[in-house]
Amino acid sequence: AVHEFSIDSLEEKPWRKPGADITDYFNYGFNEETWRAYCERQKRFRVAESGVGLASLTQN
Amino acid sequence: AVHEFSIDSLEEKPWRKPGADITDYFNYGFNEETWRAYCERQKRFRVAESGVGLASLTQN
Amino acid sequence: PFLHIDPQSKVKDCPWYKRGFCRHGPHCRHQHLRRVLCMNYLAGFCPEGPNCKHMHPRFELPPLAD
Ligand SMILES: [Zn+2]
Ligand SMILES: [Zn+2]
Repeated sequence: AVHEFSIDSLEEKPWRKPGADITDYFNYGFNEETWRAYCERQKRFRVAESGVGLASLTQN
Repeated sequence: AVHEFSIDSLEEKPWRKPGADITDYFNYGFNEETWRAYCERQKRFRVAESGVGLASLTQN
Repeated sequence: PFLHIDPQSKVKDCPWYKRGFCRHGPHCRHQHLRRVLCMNYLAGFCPEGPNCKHMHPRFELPPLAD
Protein backbone atom coordinates (compact mmCIF):
# COMPACT_ATOMS: atom_id res chain seq x y z
CA ALA A 1 0.00 0.00 0.00
CA VAL A 2 1.07 3.56 -0.55
CA HIS A 3 1.33 4.28 3.15
CA GLU A 4 4.02 1.66 3.50
CA PHE A 5 6.65 3.62 1.68
CA SER A 6 7.82 6.91 3.01
CA ILE A 7 7.96 9.99 0.87
CA ASP A 8 11.42 10.50 2.34
CA SER A 9 12.60 7.28 0.73
CA LEU A 10 12.14 8.77 -2.72
CA GLU A 11 15.38 9.93 -4.24
CA GLU A 12 13.71 12.40 -6.52
CA LYS A 13 11.13 14.89 -5.42
CA PRO A 14 9.95 16.20 -8.77
CA TRP A 15 7.02 18.14 -7.31
CA ARG A 16 9.58 20.52 -5.84
CA LYS A 17 10.89 21.46 -9.24
CA PRO A 18 10.03 24.83 -10.72
CA GLY A 19 6.94 24.63 -12.85
CA ALA A 20 5.77 21.40 -11.28
CA ASP A 21 2.10 21.19 -10.36
CA ILE A 22 1.91 19.82 -6.86
CA THR A 23 -1.66 18.65 -7.44
CA ASP A 24 -0.29 16.21 -10.02
CA TYR A 25 1.25 14.37 -7.08
CA PHE A 26 -0.83 15.23 -4.03
CA ASN A 27 -4.56 14.79 -3.73
CA TYR A 28 -6.92 16.50 -1.26
CA GLY A 29 -4.78 19.62 -1.00
CA PHE A 30 -1.94 17.73 0.64
CA ASN A 31 1.60 19.00 0.29
CA GLU A 32 4.81 17.30 1.29
CA GLU A 33 4.60 18.39 4.91
CA THR A 34 0.93 17.68 5.50
CA TRP A 35 1.24 14.34 3.73
CA ARG A 36 4.18 13.33 5.90
CA ALA A 37 2.28 14.34 9.01
CA TYR A 38 -0.75 12.39 7.84
CA CYS A 39 1.35 9.26 7.24
CA GLU A 40 2.94 9.58 10.66
CA ARG A 41 -0.46 9.88 12.25
CA GLN A 42 -1.70 6.86 10.33
CA LYS A 43 1.31 4.86 11.44
CA ARG A 44 0.83 5.77 15.08
CA PHE A 45 -2.85 5.03 14.84
CA ARG A 46 -2.09 1.69 13.26
CA VAL A 47 0.32 0.75 16.02
CA ALA A 48 -2.17 1.85 18.62
CA GLU A 49 -4.86 -0.19 16.97
CA SER A 50 -2.58 -3.21 16.66
CA GLY A 51 -3.04 -3.27 12.97
CA VAL A 52 -6.76 -3.68 12.87
CA GLY A 53 -9.38 -1.45 11.46
CA LEU A 54 -7.33 0.91 9.37
CA ALA A 55 -7.53 -1.03 6.16
CA SER A 56 -11.26 -0.68 6.09
CA LEU A 57 -10.96 3.05 6.67
CA THR A 58 -8.45 3.84 4.01
CA GLN A 59 -9.49 1.64 1.16
CA ASN A 60 -12.56 3.52 0.38
CA ALA B 1 -26.74 30.40 -5.35
CA VAL B 2 -23.85 28.92 -3.50
CA HIS B 3 -24.44 25.27 -2.93
CA GLU B 4 -22.44 22.18 -3.37
CA PHE B 5 -22.99 20.28 -6.53
CA SER B 6 -24.18 16.86 -5.57
CA ILE B 7 -25.90 14.04 -7.37
CA ASP B 8 -28.44 14.15 -4.59
CA SER B 9 -29.51 17.55 -5.83
CA LEU B 10 -30.42 16.13 -9.22
CA GLU B 11 -34.10 15.56 -9.65
CA GLU B 12 -33.60 13.02 -12.36
CA LYS B 13 -31.30 10.07 -12.01
CA PRO B 14 -31.31 8.74 -15.55
CA TRP B 15 -28.52 6.26 -14.92
CA ARG B 16 -30.98 4.28 -12.80
CA LYS B 17 -33.31 3.73 -15.70
CA PRO B 18 -33.50 0.31 -17.30
CA GLY B 19 -31.11 0.04 -20.19
CA ALA B 20 -28.97 2.94 -19.04
CA ASP B 21 -25.23 2.41 -19.17
CA ILE B 22 -23.92 3.65 -15.85
CA THR B 23 -20.44 4.15 -17.31
CA ASP B 24 -21.92 6.87 -19.52
CA TYR B 25 -22.42 8.86 -16.34
CA PHE B 26 -19.78 7.61 -13.91
CA ASN B 27 -16.10 7.34 -14.73
CA TYR B 28 -13.50 5.17 -12.95
CA GLY B 29 -16.00 2.41 -12.24
CA PHE B 30 -17.91 4.60 -9.83
CA ASN B 31 -21.56 4.05 -9.16
CA GLU B 32 -23.95 6.26 -7.21
CA GLU B 33 -22.83 4.93 -3.84
CA THR B 34 -19.09 4.87 -4.44
CA TRP B 35 -19.22 8.30 -6.05
CA ARG B 36 -21.01 9.69 -3.04
CA ALA B 37 -18.42 8.08 -0.75
CA TYR B 38 -15.63 9.52 -2.89
CA CYS B 39 -17.09 13.02 -2.64
CA GLU B 40 -17.42 12.68 1.11
CA ARG B 41 -13.83 11.49 1.37
CA GLN B 42 -12.65 14.44 -0.70
CA LYS B 43 -14.44 16.94 1.49
CA ARG B 44 -13.37 15.30 4.73
CA PHE B 45 -9.71 15.12 3.75
CA ARG B 46 -9.57 18.60 2.37
CA VAL B 47 -10.97 20.13 5.48
CA ALA B 48 -9.04 17.93 7.89
CA GLU B 49 -5.65 17.94 6.21
CA SER B 50 -5.27 21.24 4.53
CA GLY B 51 -8.07 23.46 5.68
CA VAL B 52 -8.28 24.69 2.13
CA GLY B 53 -10.26 23.69 -0.86
CA LEU B 54 -13.77 24.04 0.38
CA ALA B 55 -14.23 27.39 -1.27
CA SER B 56 -13.36 25.93 -4.64
CA LEU B 57 -15.77 23.10 -4.04
CA THR B 58 -18.77 25.18 -3.19
CA GLN B 59 -18.74 27.91 -5.78
CA ASN B 60 -21.22 26.21 -8.01
CA PRO C 1 -15.74 39.95 -35.95
CA PHE C 2 -16.80 36.51 -37.01
CA LEU C 3 -18.08 33.69 -34.94
CA HIS C 4 -15.33 31.29 -34.24
CA ILE C 5 -16.52 27.76 -33.77
CA ASP C 6 -13.84 25.51 -32.49
CA PRO C 7 -14.00 22.27 -34.46
CA GLN C 8 -12.37 20.55 -31.53
CA SER C 9 -15.09 21.51 -29.07
CA LYS C 10 -17.29 18.59 -30.02
CA VAL C 11 -14.63 16.09 -29.13
CA LYS C 12 -13.40 17.93 -26.11
CA ASP C 13 -12.74 15.79 -23.10
CA CYS C 14 -15.67 16.27 -20.71
CA PRO C 15 -14.27 17.94 -17.57
CA TRP C 16 -17.13 16.66 -15.47
CA TYR C 17 -16.72 13.08 -16.57
CA LYS C 18 -13.01 13.41 -16.05
CA ARG C 19 -13.80 14.51 -12.52
CA GLY C 20 -15.83 11.33 -12.08
CA PHE C 21 -19.46 12.08 -12.87
CA CYS C 22 -21.37 13.86 -15.63
CA ARG C 23 -25.10 14.30 -15.33
CA HIS C 24 -25.55 14.44 -19.08
CA GLY C 25 -24.44 10.88 -19.60
CA PRO C 26 -24.76 9.71 -23.20
CA HIS C 27 -26.28 13.05 -24.22
CA CYS C 28 -23.22 15.07 -23.26
CA ARG C 29 -21.74 17.06 -26.10
CA HIS C 30 -18.27 16.34 -24.83
CA GLN C 31 -16.40 13.11 -24.96
CA HIS C 32 -16.62 10.67 -22.09
CA LEU C 33 -13.33 8.83 -21.90
CA ARG C 34 -13.33 5.82 -19.62
CA ARG C 35 -10.25 5.91 -17.46
CA VAL C 36 -8.64 4.09 -14.58
CA LEU C 37 -8.28 5.83 -11.24
CA CYS C 38 -4.82 5.82 -9.69
CA MET C 39 -5.07 4.07 -6.33
CA ASN C 40 -2.03 5.89 -4.99
CA TYR C 41 -3.54 9.25 -5.82
CA LEU C 42 -6.78 8.13 -4.26
CA ALA C 43 -4.82 7.36 -1.11
CA GLY C 44 -3.42 10.89 -1.25
CA PHE C 45 -0.07 10.81 -3.02
CA CYS C 46 1.38 9.32 -6.19
CA PRO C 47 5.11 9.67 -6.86
CA GLU C 48 4.53 9.25 -10.62
CA GLY C 49 2.81 12.60 -10.84
CA PRO C 50 1.98 13.61 -14.41
CA ASN C 51 3.76 10.52 -15.75
CA CYS C 52 1.39 8.12 -14.06
CA LYS C 53 -0.41 5.83 -16.46
CA HIS C 54 -3.60 6.10 -14.43
CA MET C 55 -5.70 9.16 -13.79
CA HIS C 56 -5.24 11.72 -11.06
CA PRO C 57 -8.64 13.40 -11.16
CA ARG C 58 -9.02 16.82 -9.59
CA PHE C 59 -12.03 17.33 -7.40
CA GLU C 60 -12.34 21.05 -8.01
CA LEU C 61 -15.38 21.82 -10.07
CA PRO C 62 -14.76 22.64 -13.71
CA PRO C 63 -15.37 26.27 -14.72
CA LEU C 64 -18.99 27.09 -15.38
CA ALA C 65 -18.13 28.21 -18.92
CA ASP C 66 -20.24 25.45 -20.34
ZN1 LIG D 1 -20.04 15.08 -19.97
ZN1 LIG E 1 -0.69 7.78 -10.09
